[in-house]
Amino acid sequence: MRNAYVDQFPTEARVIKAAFWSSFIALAIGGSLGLVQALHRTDVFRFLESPDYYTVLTAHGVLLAISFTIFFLVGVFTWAVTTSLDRGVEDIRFTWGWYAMMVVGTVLVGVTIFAGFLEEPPVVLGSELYADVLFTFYAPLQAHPFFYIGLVLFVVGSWLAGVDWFRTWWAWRSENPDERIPLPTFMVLTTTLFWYICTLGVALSILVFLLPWSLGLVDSVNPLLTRTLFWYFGHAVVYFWLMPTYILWYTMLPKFSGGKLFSDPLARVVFVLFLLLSTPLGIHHQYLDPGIAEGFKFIAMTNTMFLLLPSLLTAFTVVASMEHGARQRGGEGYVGWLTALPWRDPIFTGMALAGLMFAAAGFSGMINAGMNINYLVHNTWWVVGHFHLTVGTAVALTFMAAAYWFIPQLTGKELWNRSVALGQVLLWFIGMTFMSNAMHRSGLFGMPRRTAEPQYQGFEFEPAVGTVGEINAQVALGAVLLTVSLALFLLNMVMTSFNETSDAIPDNTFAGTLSGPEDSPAILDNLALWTAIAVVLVIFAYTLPLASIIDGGGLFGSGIDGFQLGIETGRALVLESIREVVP
Amino acid sequence: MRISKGALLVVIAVLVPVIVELRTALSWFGIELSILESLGLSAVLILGLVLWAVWPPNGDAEAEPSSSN
Amino acid sequence: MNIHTYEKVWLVASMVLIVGFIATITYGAIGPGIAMINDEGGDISPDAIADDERFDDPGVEHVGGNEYEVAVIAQAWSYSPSEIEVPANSEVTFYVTSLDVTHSFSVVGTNVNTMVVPGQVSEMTVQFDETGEYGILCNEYCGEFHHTMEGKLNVVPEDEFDLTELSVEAPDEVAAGNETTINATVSNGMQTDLETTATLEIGDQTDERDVTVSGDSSETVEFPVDTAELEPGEYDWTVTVDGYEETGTLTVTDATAGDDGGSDGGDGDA
Amino acid sequence: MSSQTHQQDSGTHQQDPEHVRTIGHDEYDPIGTLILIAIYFVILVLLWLFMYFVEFLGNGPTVIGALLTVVGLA
Repeated sequence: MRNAYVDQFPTEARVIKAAFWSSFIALAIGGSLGLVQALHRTDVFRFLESPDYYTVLTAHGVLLAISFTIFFLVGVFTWAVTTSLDRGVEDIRFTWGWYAMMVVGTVLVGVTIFAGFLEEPPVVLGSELYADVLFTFYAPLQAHPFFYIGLVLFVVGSWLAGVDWFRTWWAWRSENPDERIPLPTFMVLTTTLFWYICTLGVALSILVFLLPWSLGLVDSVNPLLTRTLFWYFGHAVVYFWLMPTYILWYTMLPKFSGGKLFSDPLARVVFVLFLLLSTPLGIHHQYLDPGIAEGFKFIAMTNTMFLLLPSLLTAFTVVASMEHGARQRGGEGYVGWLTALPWRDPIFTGMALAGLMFAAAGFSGMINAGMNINYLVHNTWWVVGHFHLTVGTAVALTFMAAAYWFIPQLTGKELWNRSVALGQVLLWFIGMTFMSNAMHRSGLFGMPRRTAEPQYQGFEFEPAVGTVGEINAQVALGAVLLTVSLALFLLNMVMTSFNETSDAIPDNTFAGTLSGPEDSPAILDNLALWTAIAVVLVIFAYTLPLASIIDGGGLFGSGIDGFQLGIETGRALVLESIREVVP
Repeated sequence: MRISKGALLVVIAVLVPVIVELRTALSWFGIELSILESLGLSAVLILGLVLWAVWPPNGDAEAEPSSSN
Repeated sequence: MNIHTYEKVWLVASMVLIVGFIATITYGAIGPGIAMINDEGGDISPDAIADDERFDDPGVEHVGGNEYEVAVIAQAWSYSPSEIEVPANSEVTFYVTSLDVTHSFSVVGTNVNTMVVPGQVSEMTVQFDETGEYGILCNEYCGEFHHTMEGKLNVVPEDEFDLTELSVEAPDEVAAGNETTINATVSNGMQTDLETTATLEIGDQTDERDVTVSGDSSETVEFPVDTAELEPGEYDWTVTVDGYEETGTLTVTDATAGDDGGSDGGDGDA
Repeated sequence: MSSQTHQQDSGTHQQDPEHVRTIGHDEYDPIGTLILIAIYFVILVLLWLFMYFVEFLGNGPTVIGALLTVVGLA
């Protein structure tokens, strides 16, 4: 008797499948744009005008960092809650409702961004569709109101998803008043709580300042304030998309390794730490911003550094769980047990390699967290190398590997080709090694991020080792390998959906634990307490900086007009400006 | 086979960052490898690895003791 | 709670790592004295940049001793000034602000790097011990031609550096036989006195005058030009001060042709 | 205890065929993990020192504080 997820929760399986496919579509578009960028920047192949590069870059950032990750996340979280509580959602129409809201938001944002390719974008609400403002939409760069409205819809959709998970848990709790929260649900709930805390910042930034400003209701904003509110959200969001990865590493990877999760209590501690510390550290993205005192930056650094702790603990727990599996599979020796792991399994191998890359990302993240060393790496390609290891590999590769398990669970169809899947995850790992390594290295000699043509007229970059040409070649090679890997992944997904349903689908289970919840203090499950402490920490970290920013520049700034640089500005002006720079 | 085919593939994949970084690391000791040289080096390393992996475990006394068997 | 011994060891090691990182950063702030960009630059409305005394005349200013101030205005897609020159062994404080969107001011290959947010002034002090030529680039996206935004920073040897400016006022034409003057104004941006020589060359004549310009002021040197020795025609002149050069052309017109030619025209060959 | 049953499932009847022994909490000694993580620790420390003292401090000029000026003048 088959007992896959689709057999247990057929209605929920359809929503999750829809969320996953939304995520894959975002990945397909966003990922292909990545190749365009890599080839353009390195001057290997340019078929776009450089101004259009920024349209591509905006779409790449938004589709991958927001749509791909969060659509997959809501799928994983819905799976985790329903599976671990062993009950469906309270009202499936509500579930479809938040999913639809997120789709509408994404489409609105996507259309506004891609209008950037048109010679004459359509005029809506009195202005042309425009959103060449990148993923961070720093004012005074001003997007069309649709861009902001779309983002708000997407985020509110994710809030409602959180409500859905909480409702399911509340219903379960009233029937099981004395039980510990099952680990996967615990992880989902803590993550959702810090998502509520952190998205408040960006919601405020958009609804109070940027949207009225783009509609012409107010005529100025304080760029430092909206920027600070963005980063109040902007770092926590990286933990938001990292958490489903952690959930998969904690609750699935031990099972795929053939073992059990090493410690349930420490897993809970880790997620509590993320709830507490994810938000009050966003200022570490603003180490080089004027208008923020050094003391506030130092506090943000301390919080950031202490947030290394849950990730370092995760490294231990996850590796120990894998080792447990390896030894149960007959592994021996100090390191020889590694060979006993199921390396032929693309799901295991993908997740394990993603974890390995995350260890490397941990190191570059430690550099990024350091306050004064930020002068070296800020806004260079180093940072891009870093987050292609985190969201681009730890998260994306884990998601792709997990999809090889989830899609059969959700459809009852067997994976089309496991060997192709294994090749795909390996190719991603190799491609990312080349690309990210070169990005990190070039950041150290000052190569900037976010630029269409990092080839300057007045000076040359001076790498300590090798040449800029080699760096470019590595990036281009890496990007091509990644694109091939992405294509193989999508092929596998599409072909799988053409398969017949099969009875050989494994049961829908997650990993058991060596040291279970009975070993962990009950206070860990007191979500209200941890949320209260998290809010207090946020108030400590942000009240004074925000007060001083508002005190200095005013709530709405003064005389800050919106800019859409390039649309109105004629070529003549541009050339003049270039000539000024290059004597 | 001393290790599974999957494991061999993974080891080769993990070798890639090692080789890429080795070039940078060596240059700090004054050893500058050209791209061709590092390609050659990686070919030798991978070939060695494959040979080690497919060698019959009990056939060669000199070979490293296999950990899986 | 049941924590494995190894995990306790790792917990302690992790804390050591974290505290060690924070300690290293603190050392950097105290030992080598690395300071972060902070709120000391103050606020400024983009509309008021031209009225601000730091930015009304962007560029390098001498404060005294080996201290200099450089005001830079960033805008899409250039810096003004686009080329900055400072001496080695100097301590330079940069003030950077933006007229439009967010930019950065990043000196390539160094740790001199700041965001430039409209409404704010980024203030940073840098010690330049050695000479060098650096590129400056904007590493924050600022519109369609963001990638063209660049500048230069040249750190020149101390003895080659000055803030001397030369401007020359000279008539375009003069009637032969009349006297005129070419006025060279030497301004000294340094706080110290400048002792130098101004030289005028016109035709085959050379006139040299010593001039002393006190700190942060200017002096005008008058070079009388006696056209008695010049035939009518065009004469190129050059004023040089400390390697700065201004050139122009003086036309000596025939006195008889002119309507006011009172004196006899020298050789009187016309 | 619905979740418990799920967890038990994974441990019992859905074992993969290469499962050769069951190791409980008390017998399990994650020495391999300790070794790997110790190597990671050493790499982190060495790379941090290299990045901070060679790459960063060697990449001068660097922004210094007004504080230093005051000290210098005093």
